[in-house]
Amino acid sequence: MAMVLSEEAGMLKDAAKGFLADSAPVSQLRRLRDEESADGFDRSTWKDMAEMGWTSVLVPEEHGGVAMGHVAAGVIAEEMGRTLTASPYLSTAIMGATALSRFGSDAQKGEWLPRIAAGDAITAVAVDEGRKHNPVNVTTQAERSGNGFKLTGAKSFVAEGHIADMLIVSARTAGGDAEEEGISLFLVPQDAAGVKIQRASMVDSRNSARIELDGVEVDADALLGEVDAGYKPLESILDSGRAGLAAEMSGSAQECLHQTVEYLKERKQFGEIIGTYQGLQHRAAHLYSEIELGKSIVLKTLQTLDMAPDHAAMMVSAAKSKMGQVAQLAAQESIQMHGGIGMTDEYDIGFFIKRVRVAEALFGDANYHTDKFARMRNY
Amino acid sequence: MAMVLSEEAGMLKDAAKGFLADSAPVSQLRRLRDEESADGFDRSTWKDMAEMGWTSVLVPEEHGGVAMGHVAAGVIAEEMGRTLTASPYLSTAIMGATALSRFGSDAQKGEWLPRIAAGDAITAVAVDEGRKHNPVNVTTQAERSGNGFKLTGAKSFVAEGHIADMLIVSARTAGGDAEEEGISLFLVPQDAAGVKIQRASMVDSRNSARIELDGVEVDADALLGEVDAGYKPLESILDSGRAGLAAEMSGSAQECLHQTVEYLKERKQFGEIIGTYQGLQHRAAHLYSEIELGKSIVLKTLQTLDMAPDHAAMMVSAAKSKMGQVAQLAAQESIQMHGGIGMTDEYDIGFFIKRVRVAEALFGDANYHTDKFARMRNY
Amino acid sequence: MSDLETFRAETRAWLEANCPEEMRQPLGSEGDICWGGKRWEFKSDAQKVWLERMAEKGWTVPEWPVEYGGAGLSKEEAKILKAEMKAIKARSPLNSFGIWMLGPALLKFGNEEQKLEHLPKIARGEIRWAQGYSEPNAGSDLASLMTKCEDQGDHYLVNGQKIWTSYADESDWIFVLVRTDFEAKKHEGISFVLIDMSQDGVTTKPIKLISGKSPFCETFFDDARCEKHNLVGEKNKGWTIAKYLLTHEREMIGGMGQGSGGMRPMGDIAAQQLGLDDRGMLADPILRTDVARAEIDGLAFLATMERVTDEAKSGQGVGANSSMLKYYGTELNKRRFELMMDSAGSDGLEWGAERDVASHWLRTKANSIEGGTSEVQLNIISKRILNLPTA
Amino acid sequence: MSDLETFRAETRAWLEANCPEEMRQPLGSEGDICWGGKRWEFKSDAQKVWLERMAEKGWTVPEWPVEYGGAGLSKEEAKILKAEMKAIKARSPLNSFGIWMLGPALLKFGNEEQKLEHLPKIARGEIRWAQGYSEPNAGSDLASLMTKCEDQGDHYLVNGQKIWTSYADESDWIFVLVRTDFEAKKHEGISFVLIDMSQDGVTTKPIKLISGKSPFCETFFDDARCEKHNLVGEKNKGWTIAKYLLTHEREMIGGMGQGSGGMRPMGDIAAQQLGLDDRGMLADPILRTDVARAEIDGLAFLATMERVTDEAKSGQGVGANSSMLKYYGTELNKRRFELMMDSAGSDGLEWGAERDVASHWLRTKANSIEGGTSEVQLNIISKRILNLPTA
Repeated sequence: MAMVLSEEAGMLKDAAKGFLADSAPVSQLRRLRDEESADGFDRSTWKDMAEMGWTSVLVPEEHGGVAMGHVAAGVIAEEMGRTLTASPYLSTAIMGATALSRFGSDAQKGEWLPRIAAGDAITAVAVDEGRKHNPVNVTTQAERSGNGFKLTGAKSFVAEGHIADMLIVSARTAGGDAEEEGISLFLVPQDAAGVKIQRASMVDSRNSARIELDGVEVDADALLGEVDAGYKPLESILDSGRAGLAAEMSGSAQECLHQTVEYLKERKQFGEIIGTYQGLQHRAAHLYSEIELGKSIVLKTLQTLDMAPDHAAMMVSAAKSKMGQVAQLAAQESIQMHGGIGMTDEYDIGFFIKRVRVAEALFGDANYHTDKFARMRNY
Repeated sequence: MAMVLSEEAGMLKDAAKGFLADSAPVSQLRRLRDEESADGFDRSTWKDMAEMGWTSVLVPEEHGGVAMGHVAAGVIAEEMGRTLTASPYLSTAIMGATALSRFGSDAQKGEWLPRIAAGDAITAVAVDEGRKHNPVNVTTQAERSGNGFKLTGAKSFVAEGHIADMLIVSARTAGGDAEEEGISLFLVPQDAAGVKIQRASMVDSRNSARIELDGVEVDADALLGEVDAGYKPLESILDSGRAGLAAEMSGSAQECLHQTVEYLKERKQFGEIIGTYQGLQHRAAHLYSEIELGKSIVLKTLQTLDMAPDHAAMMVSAAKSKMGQVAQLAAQESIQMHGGIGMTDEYDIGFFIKRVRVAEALFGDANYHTDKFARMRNY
Repeated sequence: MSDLETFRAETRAWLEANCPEEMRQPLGSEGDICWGGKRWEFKSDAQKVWLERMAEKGWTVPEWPVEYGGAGLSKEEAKILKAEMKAIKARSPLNSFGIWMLGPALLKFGNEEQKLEHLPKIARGEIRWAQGYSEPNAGSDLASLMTKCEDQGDHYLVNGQKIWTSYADESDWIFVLVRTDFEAKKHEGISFVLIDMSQDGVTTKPIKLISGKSPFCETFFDDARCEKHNLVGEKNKGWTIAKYLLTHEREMIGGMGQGSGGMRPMGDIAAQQLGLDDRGMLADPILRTDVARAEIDGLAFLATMERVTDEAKSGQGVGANSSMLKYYGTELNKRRFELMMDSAGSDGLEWGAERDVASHWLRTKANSIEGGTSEVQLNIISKRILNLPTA
Repeated sequence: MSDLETFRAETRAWLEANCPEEMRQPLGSEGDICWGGKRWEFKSDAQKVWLERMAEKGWTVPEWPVEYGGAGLSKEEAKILKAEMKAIKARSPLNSFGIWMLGPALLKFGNEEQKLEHLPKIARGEIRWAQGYSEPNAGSDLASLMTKCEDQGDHYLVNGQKIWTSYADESDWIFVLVRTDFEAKKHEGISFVLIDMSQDGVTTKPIKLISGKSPFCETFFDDARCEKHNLVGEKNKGWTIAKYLLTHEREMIGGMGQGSGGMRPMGDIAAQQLGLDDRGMLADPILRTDVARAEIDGLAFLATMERVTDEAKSGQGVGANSSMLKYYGTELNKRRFELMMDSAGSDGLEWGAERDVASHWLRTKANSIEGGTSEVQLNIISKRILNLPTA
C-alpha cells in the first residue's frame, strides 16, 4: 500500500485542519480550563464533529457509520493534536467504535453504534488499576450472580470516564493476577447502581476519572465477547486507541516544531535572529527528522490496522513508543528554544508539553511499548 | 578528602606525562603494530617504567614497593590513556599487585611482589569464559588432586595473557554455575604443563589471549586466598583493574577532545575556521562537560579504593560505566569532527576509538556496570 | 582552647538559649520561610523573636561588618555558626535577595552612605528587595535592555518594563539595571540604580508559569522617580555590577545540583512506586536502565561540584567551570524529573496540589533558561575554556 | 497478453537460457563482483560470458538508448528485467561508477561525440571509471577545490590532488572536477573533465582506513594531459554537473538504510550471542533496551524511506528530504553497529578477518562523513526545509 494519504483521506485532513483551527484551537482548551468546565470539553463542537461524520469513521455503514478506517481516524486525531482539541473522540469514536463493531453482539452493536455515530453516546475504556498501564494486571472481580455478573474493584486513569455514558470495563472472571486467561469485558452504564465516578484533575486539563465498582450488577448480555477470553479483544481495542494517541502526538509534535521554527525566525538576541545560530538550527533539523520518522511509523501502523488488524500489535507498540519519545522531545525543545516566554502560562507551548505527557502515558508509555515490542520480537 | 591531587601525585602526573610523550607516544603503538611485534609492547620502555617506580605504586614497602596507592596508579594509567602506551601495567602493576598484596600468603607475596615491583614479572588475570564479562560464570573446574588441584577449562579475553609469567585464574571448586560460593583463585605459572596460550589479535593492537587449561596440576600453595571463597577477592582485584581502565579511558577521552579542539581551530571549510560553527562548538562544550564529570567520578573512585577498598564496588561500577560511555562519545565525536582524515589509518584518532572500545569491554562494559550499579542500589 | 573553639562553645550556648523550639522544626512549607520587609506578617511569634535575636547579634549576615548590621565574623567563624545552626536544625532567620544579591554588590561597589543607608535594613529584615534585570526583549542578551533612565537634574526618571522580578509584588525596593546612554555601545550605557517601589510609578503583575503560581512578576516603571544618590557605582558602568551579580547567581543555581544530593534517590522512589520483580529488579526494565544512568551521572555531578570547589580553593580552578556546572546540573535535573514522572505514572499526572511532582517537573524546564540558558553556558565553555574562535 | 507481459515472458526465457548457473549463486565475497575495465581479469568463464551476453542485449544499462550501448527499455520494462533477474537470483553482470555516476551525467550534460565515445565502453565494461571530486582541503566544502586545469591551446594541463577516489588504482579513466578559473567565485570556476589514467602524469596511492584496506585512493595529477574534447558541459560550469551527481550519490548512500531491511535483526543476533533469561528476555537488560529502541527506529526509518519515495511519486515530495534520509540513515547505522559490538563482546574485538564485525563497525564511522557530512545535511534541512535564516 502506498505510504501516502488517499485523496479521500487528504480531503478529510484539510477539512479537519480548517474546522479545528476555526472552532477548537488551543484557546478553547484554555477557556475550558480557566472556566473549570464541568464537562471538560465543548458539547457544541462535539456535535459539529459528529455532523461532519468524525464520530462515524470506524462505525460500519449498516449501523449508521461511514467506515473509513483507521487511517482516516488517525488523520482526525493528528489534526486534534495540533490544536489540542479536548473531546471524547479517542475514547468513543476510536476505541468505543472499535470495541463494539469488532467484538459486540448484534444487540450491542444495534444499541450503541448508531448512538456513537450520531455523537449521542460517549464511551470510555476502564482498564488500568495501578499507576502504570498493564492490562493483564486485573484484580477487579466479576462474579457470576444470577443471570449476570457482579463487578467489584477500582479503575484509574479512565480517560473521559467522567462524561462517559457507558464504560468498557475489564474484570477477572477466572485466573490469577497477571494471567491473560480469565479476563472478561463488560459494558457498564455509568448510571448502574454501585458505580462511583470521581473526576481527576489532570495536568493536561483533560478528563480522566477514578472509578469504583461496588458490587455493580450487570446482565449476561453486558458481556462484550466471550467470557474469560476478553484479553485479546481488549488488546485490539487498546491498540486502536494507542494508534490514535500516536497520531494525536504526531500532530502535537509537528505543531511544536512549527511554532518553534516560527519563533526562531523572529526572536532576536545579541543582534541576530536566533534562527541563524547553528546550534539551534541543528537541533531543529534533528527534531524535524525525528518527527518525519514518527509520522511514517504512525501512518504505517494505521494502514496495518486497516489491512490486518490482528497483526498490528507490534507496529502499534513501535509507533506508540517512537511517537511518544519524539513528541516529548518536540515539547521539551520547544520550551527551551522559546526561552522564558515558553515557561509562561500565557503562551500556548506549555499546553503541549502537558498534553503530550498524558498522551504518552495513556494506555502504555514509551517504556511499556518498547518492552512489549522486545517481547514480541522474542528477546 | 579534598578532590584534588596531592602534591606528590601531581608531580608523578607531570613526570608520567613527560616520559610517555617522549618515550611511548602513539607512534610507538603504531610501530609495534606495523612490525607485528610478538610481545606487543616495548620491553625497554617497560624497564624504564619499572625504574621510575611505576610498577611498585601498589606494592607494599616491605616487598620493595612504594605503596603510593590507587590515586597514584590511576594518574599513571590516565597518562598512558593519553598516549595509548601498550604495556602490562594494568594487568601487573595494578591487578597483579592488588591480588598479591591484599590476598597473597606471605610466601606468595615474597615470591611475586618484589619481581612485580622490579618489572621482572608480568601477571595476567584469567577470568572471562564467554564473550561477555561475568565473573560468577565460572565453568573452569579445579578438582582436588593429591596435595593440590587439577585445573581444566578455557579462558578468553585475558589481557596480557600472551606475555604473562603468571596467570591468576578463577576456577570452580564447588557450587554450580553463576554461584559466588565455590569459586577459588589460583596462581598458575604460564609454563605449567597443560597451559596452552593462544594470542588473539585484537582491534586495539594490544595483547589478549585465549587460554586452555588441560588438566593443569598445581600445588595447594598455588591457591590465592581461601578455597571456595575466591569471589570476593576476585571482585576486589577486578575493581582495581576497572578503576585503572576508567582512569586510562579518562586520559584517552581528554586527548581525543584536545586533538579535536586543536583541529577545529585549524581546519577551514566554506571560508571559515570550522571551530567557529556553533553546532560544533556546542558539541565540543558538551563533550568537555561529560569528560569533566568522568574525571571527577574516576578520582572519587580511586580515592575510595585507597581509603575504603571494601566499600568501593559501587563507585567503581559507576566510574567504569560513566567513563566508558564518555570515552566512546569522545572517540566518536573526534572522528566525526575530523571528517575524512579521521578515518584514515595514517591519522592517530583511529587508535583511540579502537583502544577505548577494548578498554570499555574489558572487565565489564558500561551495560554490565550500570546493571551492577542498579543491583547494588537494590533496584 | 583556641579562639575558634571558644567561639564554637559560645555560639552553641547562645543558639541553644535563644533559638525558639519552633524554629528548630523543619519547614512545613515554603510559606514558613521568613523574607522580612515592610509588609511582612510574621507567621508566629517565634519567627519574629528568632529574627530579632539573630539580627541583634548581626548573625543574619554574619560576615558583614558590624557597622552595616553584620557581626564581622571571619570565614572560619561563619562556618562554625552555620555548622552549629545546622546541629540544632535551626531555620534560617531571614531569606532575602538583599542578603544574597544586593548586599554583596553594595559592599563591593556602593559608597559609604549607600552602605550605611541600606545594609542595616537588609540585615534586620526591614526592607525586602527585588531584582530587576531581565526584560521581555532582553533575555539571554541581557545587555540589550531598554528600560530608560533619564537625568532630570535633581533626580532620575525611569520608564520601562522588567520581567522575572521574583517577589516584586511583596517587595519594598528594587535594584534595577537601566539604560542611561542610548548612544553608547550596549554594554557601556547601563547603570545600576535603587528604586523605591512604594511610589505610584512602579506597578507589578504576577506571572503564572506552566507549572502554576510563581514568585515571578512583571514590573512596570512609568515615570518612576529615582533619587540621584541611589545610583550605585559610576553612571554607565552598571554592566560591571551586573556581571558580578550574574556570576554570583549562576553559582547559586549551579549549587542546586548539590542540593539534589540530599534528595531521596530516584531508584528508591521508583522501587517503591513500581515494585521489584522476583529477581529484585525494578518492574519496568527500561526505566531501570534510565534511572541507573541518571543516578550514575548524579554521582559524577556531585563529585564534580566537589572537585571544582576544591580546585578553586587550591588555585587550580577553571573560572568558567561555573558554566559547565550550571549547564550540566540543570540539564540533569530536567532528566531526573522526566524519570520521576515516568515512575509516578498516572498518579503523577494529577494536578492541583502545590507541591505535586507534575508541578515540580514543569518547573524544572526553566532551570536551563534562568540564570543564563544552557546555550549561553555552552557558548561560554566553548569560548573561555576550549578557546574556540568566534566567527 | 499485454506488451509488458510479453516482454516479461521473453525476458524470463532469455535469462533462463543465458544466465550461467554459476552466476545465479550468491556472491561468495566482494571479490566476486564484476567491475570490468582494461585490466579486469575475469574470475571465471561464467562471469565473462554473462557480461558479454548481457552487454550484447544492452542489459547492463537497460534504460540507456540503444546507440549508446543500452537497450532503450522503458521504466516499466527495466523494472521487469530487474524482477526477473532477482527471481533467478542472477548476479549483476557489471558494477561500475561509469554506469552509476558518469553515464547519467554524460546523458544529461555530454555532447553527442562524448556519448558515442564513452557510453558504449561503459556499457560493455571495457573502460573502468573512477571519480575525482574531493581534495584534502575541500571536504564538505567541495567547491573550494584547487586542482588546477590550464588551457594549453590544443589541450589542458591538470595539476593537483584528489582524495577518496574509489578504486582509482584499478581504473582506466577518471572524471574530475577541476578549477579552470581562479579569479571567479568559487562555484563559478569549476569544470568537469575526463582524464585518461594510463598516462605518466596520473598516479594513485591506496588509502588505508581505520577499518583496514579500502577501495579509496589518493590520485595525483602532475602535468596530466586532458584533451579539449574531454571537457563535459561548458567550461566553468562544472558545478552544475557536480551538484547533480552529489544529489544522486546522497540518494544512493541514503538507500543503504533500506538495505538494512534485509539484514538479520539485531535482536535475533543479540539473543543468539548472549542468550535469553528464564523469562525469555535478553540476558543483558540494558542492551535489550537499546536494541529495542534502535529496532523501532529502524522500522520507522524504513517506513520513512517508503513514504518519501511514495510522496515523490505522487508529487508531494520535499526535495531536501534526501538530506534527512542521509542524515538519519547513516547515524542510525552507526548506532546499530555500536550495539552489534556491544552484543558481540570480546569475540567482536578480535581483528583480522576481512569481514569481521569490528571492521564493519569502524567503517560505519565514515557513513556520516562521506557523501556530505551529517552536519552538512542538518544545514540543508534547516535552510531548505525549515527555511531558517543564514547569519
